[in-house]
Amino acid sequence: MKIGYFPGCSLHSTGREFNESLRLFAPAIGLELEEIKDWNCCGATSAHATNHLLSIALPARSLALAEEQGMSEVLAPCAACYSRLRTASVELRENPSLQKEVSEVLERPIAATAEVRSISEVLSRMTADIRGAVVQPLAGLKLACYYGCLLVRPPKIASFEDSEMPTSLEGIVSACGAEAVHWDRKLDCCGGGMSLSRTGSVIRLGRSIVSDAQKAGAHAIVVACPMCHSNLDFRQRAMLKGQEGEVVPVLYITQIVGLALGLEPEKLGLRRHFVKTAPFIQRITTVPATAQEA
Amino acid sequence: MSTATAIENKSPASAGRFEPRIAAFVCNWCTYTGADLAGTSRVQMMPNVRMVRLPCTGRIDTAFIIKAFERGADGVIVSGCHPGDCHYSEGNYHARRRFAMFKELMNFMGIDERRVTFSWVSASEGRKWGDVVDETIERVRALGPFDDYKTLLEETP
Amino acid sequence: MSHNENTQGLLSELRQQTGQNAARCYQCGKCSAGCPMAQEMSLRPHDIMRAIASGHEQRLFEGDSIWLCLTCETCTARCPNECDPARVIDFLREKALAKNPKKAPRPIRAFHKAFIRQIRTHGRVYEMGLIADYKLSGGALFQDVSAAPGMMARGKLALMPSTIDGIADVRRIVDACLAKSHGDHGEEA
Amino acid sequence: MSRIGVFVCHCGENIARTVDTAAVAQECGKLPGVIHSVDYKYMCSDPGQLMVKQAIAEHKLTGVVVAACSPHMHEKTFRRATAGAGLNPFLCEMANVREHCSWIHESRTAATEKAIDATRMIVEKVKRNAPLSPIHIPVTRRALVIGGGIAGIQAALDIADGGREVVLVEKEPSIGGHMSQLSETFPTLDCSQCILTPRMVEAFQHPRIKLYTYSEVESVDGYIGNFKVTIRKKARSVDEANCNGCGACQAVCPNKKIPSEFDAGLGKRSAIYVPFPQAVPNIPVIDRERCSYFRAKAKGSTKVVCGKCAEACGKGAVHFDQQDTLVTEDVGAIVVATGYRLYDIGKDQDSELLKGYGEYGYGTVPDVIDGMQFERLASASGPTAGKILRPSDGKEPTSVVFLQCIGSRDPSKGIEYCSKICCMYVAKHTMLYKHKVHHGQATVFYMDIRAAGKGYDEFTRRAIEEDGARYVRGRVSRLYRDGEVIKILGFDTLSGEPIEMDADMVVLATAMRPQAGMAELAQKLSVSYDKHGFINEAHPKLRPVETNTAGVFVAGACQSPRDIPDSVAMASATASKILGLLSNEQLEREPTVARVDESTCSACFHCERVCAYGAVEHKDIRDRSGNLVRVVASVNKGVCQGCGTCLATCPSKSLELDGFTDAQIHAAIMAF
Ligand SMILES: Cc1cc2nc3c(=O)[nH]c(=O)nc-3n(C[C@H](O)[C@H](O)[C@H](O)COP(=O)(O)OP(=O)(O)OC[C@H]3O[C@@H](n4cnc5c(N)ncnc54)[C@H](O)[C@@H]3O)c2cc1C
Ligand SMILES: Cc1cc2nc3c(=O)[nH]c(=O)nc-3n(C[C@H](O)[C@H](O)[C@H](O)COP(=O)(O)OP(=O)(O)OC[C@H]3O[C@@H](n4cnc5c(N)ncnc54)[C@H](O)[C@@H]3O)c2cc1C
Ligand code: SF4
Ligand code: SF4
Ligand code: SF4
Ligand code: SF4
Ligand code: SF4
Ligand code: SF4
Ligand code: SF4
Ligand code: SF4
Repeated sequence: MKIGYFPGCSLHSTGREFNESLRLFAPAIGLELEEIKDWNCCGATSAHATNHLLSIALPARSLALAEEQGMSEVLAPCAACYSRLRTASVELRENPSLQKEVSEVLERPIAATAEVRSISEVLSRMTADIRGAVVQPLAGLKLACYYGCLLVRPPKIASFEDSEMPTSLEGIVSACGAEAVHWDRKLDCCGGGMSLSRTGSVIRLGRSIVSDAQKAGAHAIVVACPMCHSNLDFRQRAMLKGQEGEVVPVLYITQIVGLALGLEPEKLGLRRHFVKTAPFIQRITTVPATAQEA
Repeated sequence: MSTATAIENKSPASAGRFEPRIAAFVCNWCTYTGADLAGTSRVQMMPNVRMVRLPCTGRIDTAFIIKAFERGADGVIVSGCHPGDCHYSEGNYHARRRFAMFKELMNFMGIDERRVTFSWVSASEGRKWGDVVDETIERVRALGPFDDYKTLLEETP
Repeated sequence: MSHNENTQGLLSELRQQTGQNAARCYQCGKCSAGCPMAQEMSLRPHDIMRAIASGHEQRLFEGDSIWLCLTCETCTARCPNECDPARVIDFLREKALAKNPKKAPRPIRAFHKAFIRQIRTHGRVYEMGLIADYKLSGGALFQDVSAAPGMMARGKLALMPSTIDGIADVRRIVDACLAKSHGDHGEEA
Repeated sequence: MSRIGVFVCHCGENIARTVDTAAVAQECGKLPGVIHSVDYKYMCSDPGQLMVKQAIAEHKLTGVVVAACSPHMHEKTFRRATAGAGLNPFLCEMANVREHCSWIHESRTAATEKAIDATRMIVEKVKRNAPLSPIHIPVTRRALVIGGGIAGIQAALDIADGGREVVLVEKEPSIGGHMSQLSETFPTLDCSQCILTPRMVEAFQHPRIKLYTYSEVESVDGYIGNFKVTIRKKARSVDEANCNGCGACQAVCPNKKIPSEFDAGLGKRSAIYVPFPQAVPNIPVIDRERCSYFRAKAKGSTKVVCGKCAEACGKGAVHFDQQDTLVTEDVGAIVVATGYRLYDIGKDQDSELLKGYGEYGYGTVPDVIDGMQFERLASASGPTAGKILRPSDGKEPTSVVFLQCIGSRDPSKGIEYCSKICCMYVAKHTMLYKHKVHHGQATVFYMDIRAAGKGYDEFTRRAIEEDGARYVRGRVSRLYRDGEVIKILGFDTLSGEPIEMDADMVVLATAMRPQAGMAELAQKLSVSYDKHGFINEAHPKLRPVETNTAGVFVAGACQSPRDIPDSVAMASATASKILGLLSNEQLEREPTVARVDESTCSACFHCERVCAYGAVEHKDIRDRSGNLVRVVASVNKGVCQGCGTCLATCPSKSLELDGFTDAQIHAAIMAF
């Protein structure tokens, strides 16, 4: 499957292992990523918290480029980019006068024909391909799939699956042979957008998420958003200060798939995390190969 | 009496301002009763309207309206029950759709659509009936006499 | 507070610009019940809807409540009455910036400003530049500085920003949009 | 040639003050066809009416026009006078020169001119009036009641007690409806079964009530006074005539783990079962989907599997080969009393809109139950013998949380309406809970307390003030299972505090929705229903128990959410309407009905589509040897209400409306 690709800013910096791991295993499942040439930042929270028009116009430029470059679908792995791009596309389609205004600002036509897809949507459409390509089933691993906000909300934008009971990540994880644990905080917000500006709140929110994953016995939290990742990973030490329990590594869904496809943890960027992933990697490799077959 | 002479006879009273002649097609249950209420409440209104009582606006054939114009009306009022209150549950709903189409037909024929008032007057809206009547008369007065039919008749030998 | 305030001003402005009808909110509180920031806000989402509906415009812009919203959309997703508090709050923030930018909490304002400046400069955002810019203009200078070396060590922070080809495009877009809303988060700072 | 008489009334001064009545009479006298024209002080007085009668006789009038007040005032009077003189009453009409003329204008010239015009228009119309006679429809003096809940039972009993036969059709194996499932009832807390069971038995034993249980209405033909109803009696697999209700069959049935519908899934039943011990009739039915015998047969097995019930039955009443049968009944009136069902927060919904409540786990958390399940827990005859025990582990919950307005008042689920009864039954539940679990704490999350009714508000106040129920104003955002307890995330909008609390059990007061299949039933009866599926009444204030189809009535919760007192009141009102209707052997109707010209009808059936009453039928035209030549439209005079909508729609102008024909109206317009 060939699909337009919008990596977004984070995937070149704080979330680079998200990008790297995806690009690494994509060929193995027949996923071809065609990056939008000269894409720009989607504007993230800052644009839409302060200027509605800007929050549509910035993603609209990248979408217009995608259209010009003949793409009918665009994958935006970062949940925040996905949300911004998809919101722009939905609003532009629904509101002709906005479409006109934005097109004037962009100085290029925009029809918003390209469908914006999230990583969970694209990969869950390909679970059969993933299952077929698995060489290292993650049997015995318990994973807490974390959706956060923008992957599933608001329902009008992230309409791909049920906003209160999503299952796509669980489906991907089990295609990899791992067990998805039942936990309660998979839809709670981690405070992503305020990571820098209101750290205290973010730590409070993250703490309840990590504690719940611990309580559910998860060996790792699986995310699909660089903001969620950096919050839960980078700030986990602060979150768990004075708390009991082991740290919980935080992995991108793409890293999980990569591991199941037998790719090297190092190349998948597992070393780049703040919470040590070594014990987790240890678990995979210690599961005897014969047990995996069964 | 030929149609042409009838129009001649019904032409606006010469005394000063133009007095339009208005035909009103109303349903028995809502507007006719509302107009009765206007009477019992002594709501004063202009005398230019001539009323045709029908069971329901659903009964109103658009041919009636054309016929009224042909007969020298300068304006027409069609009025019945409010949507959802039709005595016959849906008659006025069908009527509304029909009149929407009729408006297009009027435009096509070159009849100014402001000559026809579609309104809802319930049995309790005597006052409103007076307003509809007066407003229509004033509007049609401003539009002037309707003589397209006359011209038409003159042109056709 | 006077109860003779005109309730129509903000209510109809909101409606015009976003299609949202704050009078629709029946104050069930479901939004606030699920809001992750409710305990830190002095005006919870349902209070905000109420304040708009009853014309208490001033109250909305007094505290920092509207700036604490994370846009997690929980409120919107669960509202039984098809209201969209998250969108309403966005509208209020935009309006607050246009009215009196100084009222926005400094760190939050500084962050958004720095972020948009990054976009305007490079077309994309580079964390290093963003952090530096934010810390310089935001005040909370030393907080988190310890993170940078760790980030860099993990190869997570690009040192050299590169700029997209269509940067002129992006600048024009940013300027045009900011001009339309008269916000202050553009060039001047 | 017409011979019309015109009678202009002064109404004392009421008309004559503004209208020159003498001039009107004089001008109208000149109209062609008018051979008599007079004015008089009070036309409706005895001498006035006498003038009309004498003129008819003297001048051999063929039509009468009275220019006076509104026809709504005195049309009947003058038509009676006309008939009294031997002329067909429908040849008399009124021109309104009072309400529509003298009372609303000041200028005498203008008013007089208008009065002349108005009278002339009616004269022209009356010239074309045809003698008509009122329509008489014979009446079958029996009624059908669809649905055997409390509303249906009450209606059936009242009609039967009033002396008319009733056919009562219930789709379930027993009558009783939802009320039979309730524990105690607000606002008096009397035992539901205790008041209902005697009524059920009475209905069963009533000599004038014919009961069809486990049956449904298949089709309905005909019109007011003359309905022909086909009823499908579903195969019970038990011979009703032979069975004595001993229960031996149920005792031996090996399939005993089937969730009982009556116990809202909390209890179990066998495959051959009586829904509940007090069922009426007390005759079991085999659930063929669950019975081993039928399952084996459905799979194509030729071996006889099980059959234990038949063996156990001493009366030989179990008949595996019983088939559905169709019976027809003639009735003159129909009552729809099909009641309601509850919104189910499960994930499978019959419309996209109704989906939702993932935040409450879609009903996957076992200790989150609905109001009806709580009723069963609280009921002495229920699965726990009246003990409040939670389903997951049978423990007594010490904290129960009630959530109101679930599904109701929720436009995002497409249900904007308030279900009206849940505020009351939640208050009831908190009381029942407190009476049974003294140390328990009931907490209610509500938006408003809607308790309008005699003793109702007092009742909810008692729950709060005396029985210690904690009422929190706010909706809950989310609930989930956390080990042993259920976590509740709510908000108290009155104190402004977020609330996070644990509960042992949660009860959802879910919305009342119309029964499944209401649209199909409504279409069979050609009655209208709202967008939710509730049956529409003919007029919310003036005709609340009639539908827009003559002869079809409505009672109970199928019209809108309502409680027992309201359902019963409505049922009795319906019964009295029906008794009124059935007190006549014939119905008389105004002859304003549509008529088809069969020679020009092109069978497009536009008329059929616009007729709100289903009055247009298809009629076969056959030649002498009986071959079908063509089909045309035909209006059933018993059903037609005379709105005339079909006429205006007919492209070939093949319809006429008696009393308002095109010719009559065109003549009036041409006299304008
Ligand atoms: C949890 C709960 C508690 C309640 N507590 C109280 C209370 O304390 N006090 C009170 O006053 N009210 C109470 N009510 C309301 C009460 O249940 C209703 O007011 C009452 O049952 C309505 O009666 P009904 O006959 O209109 O409908 P139903 O009881 O629903 O009866 C309808 C009958 O029609 C049958 N039927 C349906 N469709 C067809 C068909 N197509 N053909 C043939 N038969 C059909 C059904 O099987 C059923 O037997 C409560 C309701 C609930 C949900
Ligand atoms: C401000 C207001 C607004 C309302 N608006 C609405 C509305 O919008 N919609 C709605 O549905 N309802 C409305 N209602 C309610 C409505 O008025 C009542 O439901 C309705 O009038 C009740 O009718 P009734 O015949 O029972 O009583 P009443 O209207 O009170 O009639 C009782 C009659 O009995 C006579 N009477 C009393 N005692 C005796 C006696 N001893 N002997 C002989 N005659 C006697 C009285 O003179 C009176 O004529 C409203 C009520 C109020 C107060
Ligand atoms: S959930 Fe919706 S209706 Fe309820 S208080 Fe919030 S905005 Fe208002
Ligand atoms: S979007 Fe904002 S207001 Fe709404 S729940 Fe999230 S943080 Fe609270
Ligand atoms: S007939 Fe009518 S107008 Fe004449 S006196 Fe009687 S009430 Fe008055
Ligand atoms: S055993 Fe026979 S008689 Fe007894 S209840 Fe069953 S079917 Fe009826
Ligand atoms: S045949 Fe067997 S399973 Fe079926 S109802 Fe009879 S006893 Fe039960
Ligand atoms: S009756 Fe009460 S609980 Fe039920 S929908 Fe209405 S307000 Fe809500
Ligand atoms: S609309 Fe007219 S032509 Fe068509 S079926 Fe009816 S009567 Fe016949
Ligand atoms: S007159 Fe009205 S009710 Fe009668 S057949 Fe025509 S549409 Fe139906």
